[in-house]
Amino acid sequence: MRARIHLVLGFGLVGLLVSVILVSFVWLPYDPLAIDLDHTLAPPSLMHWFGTDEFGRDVASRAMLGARISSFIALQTVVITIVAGTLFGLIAGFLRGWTERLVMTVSDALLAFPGILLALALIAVIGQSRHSIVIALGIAYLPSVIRVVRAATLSIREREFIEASRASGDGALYTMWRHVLPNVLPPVLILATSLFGWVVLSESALSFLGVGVPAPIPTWGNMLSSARPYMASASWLSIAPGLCIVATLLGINMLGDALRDRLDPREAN
Amino acid sequence: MTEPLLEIRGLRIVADASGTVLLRELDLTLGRGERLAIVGESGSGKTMATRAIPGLLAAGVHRDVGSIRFDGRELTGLSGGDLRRIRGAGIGMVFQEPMTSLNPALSIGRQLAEGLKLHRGLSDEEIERRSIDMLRRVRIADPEGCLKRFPHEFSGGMRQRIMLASVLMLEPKLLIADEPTTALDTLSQREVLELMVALTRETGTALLLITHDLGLVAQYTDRVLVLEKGVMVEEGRTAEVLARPQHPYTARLIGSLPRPDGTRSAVSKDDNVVLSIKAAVIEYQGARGLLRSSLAKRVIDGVDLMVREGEIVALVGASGSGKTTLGRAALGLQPLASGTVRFEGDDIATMSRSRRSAFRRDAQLVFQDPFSSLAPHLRIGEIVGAALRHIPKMTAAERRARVAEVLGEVGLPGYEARRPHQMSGGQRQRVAIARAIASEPRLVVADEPVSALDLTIQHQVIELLRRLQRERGFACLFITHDLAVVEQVADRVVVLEQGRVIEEGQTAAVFAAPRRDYTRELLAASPALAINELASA
Amino acid sequence: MRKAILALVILLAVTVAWLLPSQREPVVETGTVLRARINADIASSEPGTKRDANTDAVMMHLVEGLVAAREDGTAGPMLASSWTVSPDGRTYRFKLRRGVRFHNGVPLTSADVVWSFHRYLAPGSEWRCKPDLSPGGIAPVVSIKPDGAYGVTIILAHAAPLFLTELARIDCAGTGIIQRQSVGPDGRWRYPVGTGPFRWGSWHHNQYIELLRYKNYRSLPGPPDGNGGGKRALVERVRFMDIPDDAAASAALLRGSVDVLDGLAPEVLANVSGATGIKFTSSPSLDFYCILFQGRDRLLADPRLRRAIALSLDVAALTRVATHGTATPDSSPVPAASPYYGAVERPLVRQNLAEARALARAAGYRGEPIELITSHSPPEMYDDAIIIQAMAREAGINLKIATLDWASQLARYSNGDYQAMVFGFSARLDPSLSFGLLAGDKAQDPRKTWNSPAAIAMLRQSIATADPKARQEIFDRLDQLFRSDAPAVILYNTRRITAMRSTVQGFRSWPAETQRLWNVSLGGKP
Amino acid sequence: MLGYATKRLLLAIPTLFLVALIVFFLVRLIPGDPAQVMLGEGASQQAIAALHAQLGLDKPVPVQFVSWLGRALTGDLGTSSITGQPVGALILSRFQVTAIVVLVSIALATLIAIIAGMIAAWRQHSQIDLAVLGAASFILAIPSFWLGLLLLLLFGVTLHWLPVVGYVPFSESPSAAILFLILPITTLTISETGVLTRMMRSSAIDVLRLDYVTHARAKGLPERTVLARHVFPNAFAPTMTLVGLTLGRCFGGIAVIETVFTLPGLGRLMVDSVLARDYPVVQGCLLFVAALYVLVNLVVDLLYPLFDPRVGLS
Repeated sequence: MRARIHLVLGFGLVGLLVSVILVSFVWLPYDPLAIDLDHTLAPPSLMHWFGTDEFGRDVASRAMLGARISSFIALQTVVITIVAGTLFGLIAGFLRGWTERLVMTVSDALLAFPGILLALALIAVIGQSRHSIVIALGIAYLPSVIRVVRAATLSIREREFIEASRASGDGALYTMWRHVLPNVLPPVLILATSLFGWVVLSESALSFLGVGVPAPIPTWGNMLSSARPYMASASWLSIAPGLCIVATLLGINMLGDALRDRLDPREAN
Repeated sequence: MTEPLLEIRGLRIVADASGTVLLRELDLTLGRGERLAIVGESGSGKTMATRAIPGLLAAGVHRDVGSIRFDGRELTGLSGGDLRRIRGAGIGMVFQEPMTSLNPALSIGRQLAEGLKLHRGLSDEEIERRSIDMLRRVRIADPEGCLKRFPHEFSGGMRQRIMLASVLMLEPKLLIADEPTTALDTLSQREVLELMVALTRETGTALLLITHDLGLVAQYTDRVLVLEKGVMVEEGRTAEVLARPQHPYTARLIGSLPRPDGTRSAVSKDDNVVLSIKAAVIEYQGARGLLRSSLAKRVIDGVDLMVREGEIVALVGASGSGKTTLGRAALGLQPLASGTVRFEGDDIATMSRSRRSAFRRDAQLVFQDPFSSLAPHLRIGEIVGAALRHIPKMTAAERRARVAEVLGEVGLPGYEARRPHQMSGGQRQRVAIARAIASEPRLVVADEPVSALDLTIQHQVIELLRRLQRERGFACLFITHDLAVVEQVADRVVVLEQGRVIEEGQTAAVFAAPRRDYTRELLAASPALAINELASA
Repeated sequence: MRKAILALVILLAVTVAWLLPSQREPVVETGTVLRARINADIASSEPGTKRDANTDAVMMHLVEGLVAAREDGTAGPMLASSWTVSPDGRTYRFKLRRGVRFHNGVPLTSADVVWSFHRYLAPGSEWRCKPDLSPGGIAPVVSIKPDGAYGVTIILAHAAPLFLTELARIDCAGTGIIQRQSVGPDGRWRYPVGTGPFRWGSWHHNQYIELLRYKNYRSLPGPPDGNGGGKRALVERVRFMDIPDDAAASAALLRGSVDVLDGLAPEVLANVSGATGIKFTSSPSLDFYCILFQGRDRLLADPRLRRAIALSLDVAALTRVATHGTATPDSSPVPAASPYYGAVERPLVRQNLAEARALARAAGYRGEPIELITSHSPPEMYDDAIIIQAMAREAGINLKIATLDWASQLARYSNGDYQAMVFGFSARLDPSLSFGLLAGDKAQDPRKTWNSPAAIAMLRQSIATADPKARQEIFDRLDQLFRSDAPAVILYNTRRITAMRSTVQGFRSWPAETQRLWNVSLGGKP
Repeated sequence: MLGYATKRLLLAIPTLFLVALIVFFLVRLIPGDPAQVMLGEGASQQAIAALHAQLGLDKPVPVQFVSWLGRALTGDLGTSSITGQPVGALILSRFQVTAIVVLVSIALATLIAIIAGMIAAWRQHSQIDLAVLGAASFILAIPSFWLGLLLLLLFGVTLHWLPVVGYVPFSESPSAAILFLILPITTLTISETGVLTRMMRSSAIDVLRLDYVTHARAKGLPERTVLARHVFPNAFAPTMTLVGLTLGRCFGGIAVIETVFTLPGLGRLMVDSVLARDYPVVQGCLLFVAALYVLVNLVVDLLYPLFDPRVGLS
């Protein structure tokens, strides 16, 4: 019963996000980049659903465009991290020996870094752009994917069908590809949903520290951080992007829960 | 006649969500000190019936209707507090899985004391004295030390005995034992059961034994009740029911007990030898510490073993005797410290690459756990065809034909598209066997292939293995701890104890006159054999 | 269960106990304390060496030079009551004031002046103005000799009308004269012993620095004038509190734990403006914010494109929004507050989109992206870039904003590695120095954007002439050439706002951007 | 116990060395020269070059690394190239702020997670379970600093109960200091409770299914005791590892919350020193945080047998 509610809510919210993104390709209430210095900091109205920002730009249009940019950044990061993390985690968990020690030492070293700091330093080196954010956050979250994949590989590695496959003469690579990888996917898929959330949150944190996606391209993160000085005088500026983040992440989390119920036997009674 | 200790009338148990009836109108009476067995295959509702008594049904099911009178009181109407006072003091329970029956985070002493402190309010010294006394009676070495140690430091058999101690210390009027020894090997199984019967007889405690093993029923219970898919099909004195079963299901149950089979044709000495192991020694390195590694432990200590074409050799021993390790060594999956393993005359350690890949095809392994040995994400057709991948000149069409043929032979025609989780334990084990014989191996090592299955299905799988071996003539090394199965399937038997072969010979000869006492103990501990004598008497 | 909670509580208690007691002694509050704010801890206590705007402000309370900057930026008397300049402009004879004592009671003599100058010009010294007063600089000093107990003669390699302005430069601590005891016996620097109205108190890193009233300070007669004139300490102690975050500083002022908030960030003006018990003063600053163009860039080499960008901007609207109405729009490198800001410098460049488009097309510009670099420090620069990009887009000019952190932007500026950049220069007291920031030979100094030989010649001439009317005429011609060449687009001069509690009396802000806490008292109701 | 601890510390050395290596070279790759940043835009080229040399930045990088690491091993992390303060003292003073906030928050979050997680698992698939899971998912969806801003807006600006920004060190007045810490601690507690609750709930579900829980009930023990004595210790063990990881992550990672509430914490120090290219401070901080991360995980592993004796200190 619970799984169904999570599924419905999850699909609802994610569906809303996807439709907003699709619409943003075709139509936006206003040009998100056009400034109007005579109507700065206008409160929400029929003309401007979420009001205007400090440059008179329409917050609603920027939130819609921001949805597309933030989601694409998160998607790209998740794909890169999952692919690289699975590769390394698989090798570490299956081959063990010095490869495992090498991969785990490097990943522990990266994990010892506070994620946001590592990203900040990497962005400062590569320069601020959407791609640098994707690379920086990718590296920052790589260790957590490696950890999950290695743990899953270790438990699968002990299963008898792996021994059967090796006994029938399959090579290590073939066994990893044919038998271990498909069984590692469920936990990785569940991790991917929470990873999407973490990346959106991290991008907004980086914007807050001044190194997020550069202006004037809107992301929820940089809209939220540029709203900080006007907390008292124009509070709606921070409400709109905040709500978008919460709605999207709630939807993604719910989907993650539903996925976990279906894939993870423990949850089903 | 005094009022019976336990009287269940019209008990019906229903699943919350679907409303399906899991147990239909069960009637059961149990006198004081009487011993009743509830027999049925998995899914017959036998566990649920007993869990309902103290009101400990798992989540998702509930008692729909029916009365449970215990010691003169109707339990179904009792408040939580009153019911709790009866649990432990009035009704004791022992469970199946020794590994999780004791709380790993608490010391044995504290877990033993819990019940007594709650129900009897005795002083700590008094409780400790009783605990030590009880532990000594269940034959635990160093009872004082045992109080401070933790469950993970004991073997399965010892843990079940500790659990027995903790339950019987409260001298309950009724002991419910839910498959207490299924997870143990035959030796410790016999010890635990005999202890349970002795102790309950002393305190006059009634015993409700739940099992799917008719052998235990014959040896240890007065009356028996047979359940099939939630319905009581038969009930009566054990001897009468076993000798003259009224209901066809009971008859089938008794029929599937393994019995010696006269049709084994003696295999002549000169048939060629498929597998020959000479003076094999296998060592396990202790945990490799950072600074020093503990001394290596010898698991196999100088074993000679031969298996001829068309012969089934049973390798028998208690758990920890090294029989699985030897099985793996026979297939080259376990390196030897010294000694040789020859397959059709070639030493597998020094084989050339091509000869080795041929060896991989000609020697196959059947695993014990049907749920872990089949790749969950593949279809049955792919699993069975996996070994054929290495046969060079075989086209895809030939492979598909071979898979279909083999699946037909194991009684699963057209199952190629199914997935493992859609199949029962018995069917999966058939798939495992199909996978093994797909590449027409010369040697099949079966490592406890049936011990995880129910009795009736066990019987069918063994029959299948014997039929396939007769038709294809491969040599088979059959590893098991269950002597009844050995008698049904093996030509020769090799008994292994602590890594050494202590007895070997034709099955009938060894069973008739076992030379070594360890073998004698094994034979005595096997319940199924006892019933055969009973039935044939 | 109990075990777990127990473990957690013990762990917590141990660490909190370890963190609580701190080494610092309790703070004793005696007498009136005037609390001001600096946005970062001072860089060092050695005048004019490792410093920033905050350090300069604190130093001006402790040490005084021979001359000091007046309100209009020119150099007036301080420790030197008068001086004569030789006809060839190379020899300066200073007469010292009598009866002036250092904080440790030792009387000021010419020996102290000579010792201080030699220490500033010593080989190992990091004094900021040393390059200007060394060979190759604008006023190279050849010799400094005492002339009796109260006379000092300084000889330069060549005439330098700006020599006194150089001595009075605030970022060189006004060439403050210090007593030998400022340095320990082993030659290591201890703390400044000067002649200012306040003397050195205590420095709590990252917390605050406290100066104490110097009771027998000998003030010049008459009203205060810039860093000179009549100065008196009217409070027992002055405490400069280190509060990095602007929002935090404005909240501290509202809560009454800060008395004077100098250099209020325009962004948080809204938080403070309506509050009761708070008053403001402000003064235009001699700094300027601009867009720098890299003349060597393929596109921006053509002045027509640069002028097109200038014409696409409505500088007045940009200034109003970006600085929340606090700054003064200005199209000339000469700051609006400078005495030389005349009729030629006053007119703003009017936005003319049609002409801008025409000029751009004439320059062969077809919408190629031009990178406009900016950063968040100060936040207004980020807002400038967004408005400039949006306005330029109206004229068909495609600017791509690149937001860097301050250190990276400074690096790109220093090696000229940019196409266009929003940049701000701190206050320069003299227009020559302002023009000097832009005009110069790119080969020698990549930071210069105006490579025109004519402009460089005029700039050198403006430095060499002393007569104000002649300099005004040079600055007018420079301004005209600047507007046609358009090596940069000037945007605005900021206005420095100071917010304070109504109990604070006598605070005056001035274009040199440093807060002066002498002649300031905490009179009247608390 | 001691042998195990030393073994773990020895194993951590390669990780810490790698961290030091990564930090040292990563920071130097960032454009912008510390000397330039300090002297500002007006400074002359010679002055910048002089300061550059004085900071020892002109020596080849490997030489700088060896000298820095050599001194770091003896405990001397050098001095900040901007304020000249010893880095060690700077880190400790700023760490005090971060430590108080992180420790109190994580302790509270763990407590809430234990209670909520156990109840939800005990009544799996009931209304309470749904509510707990829903709340956890909701909390996980909120950016921590937006939560901080909202709390600031509500309690600081509108209700005036709590100071809006600023920080008073404990040394000056503990009572005032606590006022400033309430909002940051609330923010961190809420944002960390989500993950811990889900973890506690899922491990409690596993334990509730095992025989010894039914065995405890069969002994007649009241539900309260069954949950506290039998379910909790076994369910808390995996959650404790997660608490260790969270502690390690938060000690270095609450720069964002510190920015919102203008707390002079370690996170804030790291962000500022990276932006100001203050190499010694950046290196010192990251090494300190990495060492702390290793230490916290070691402590958690040492505490582990307290809950799960099976895990001997191999």
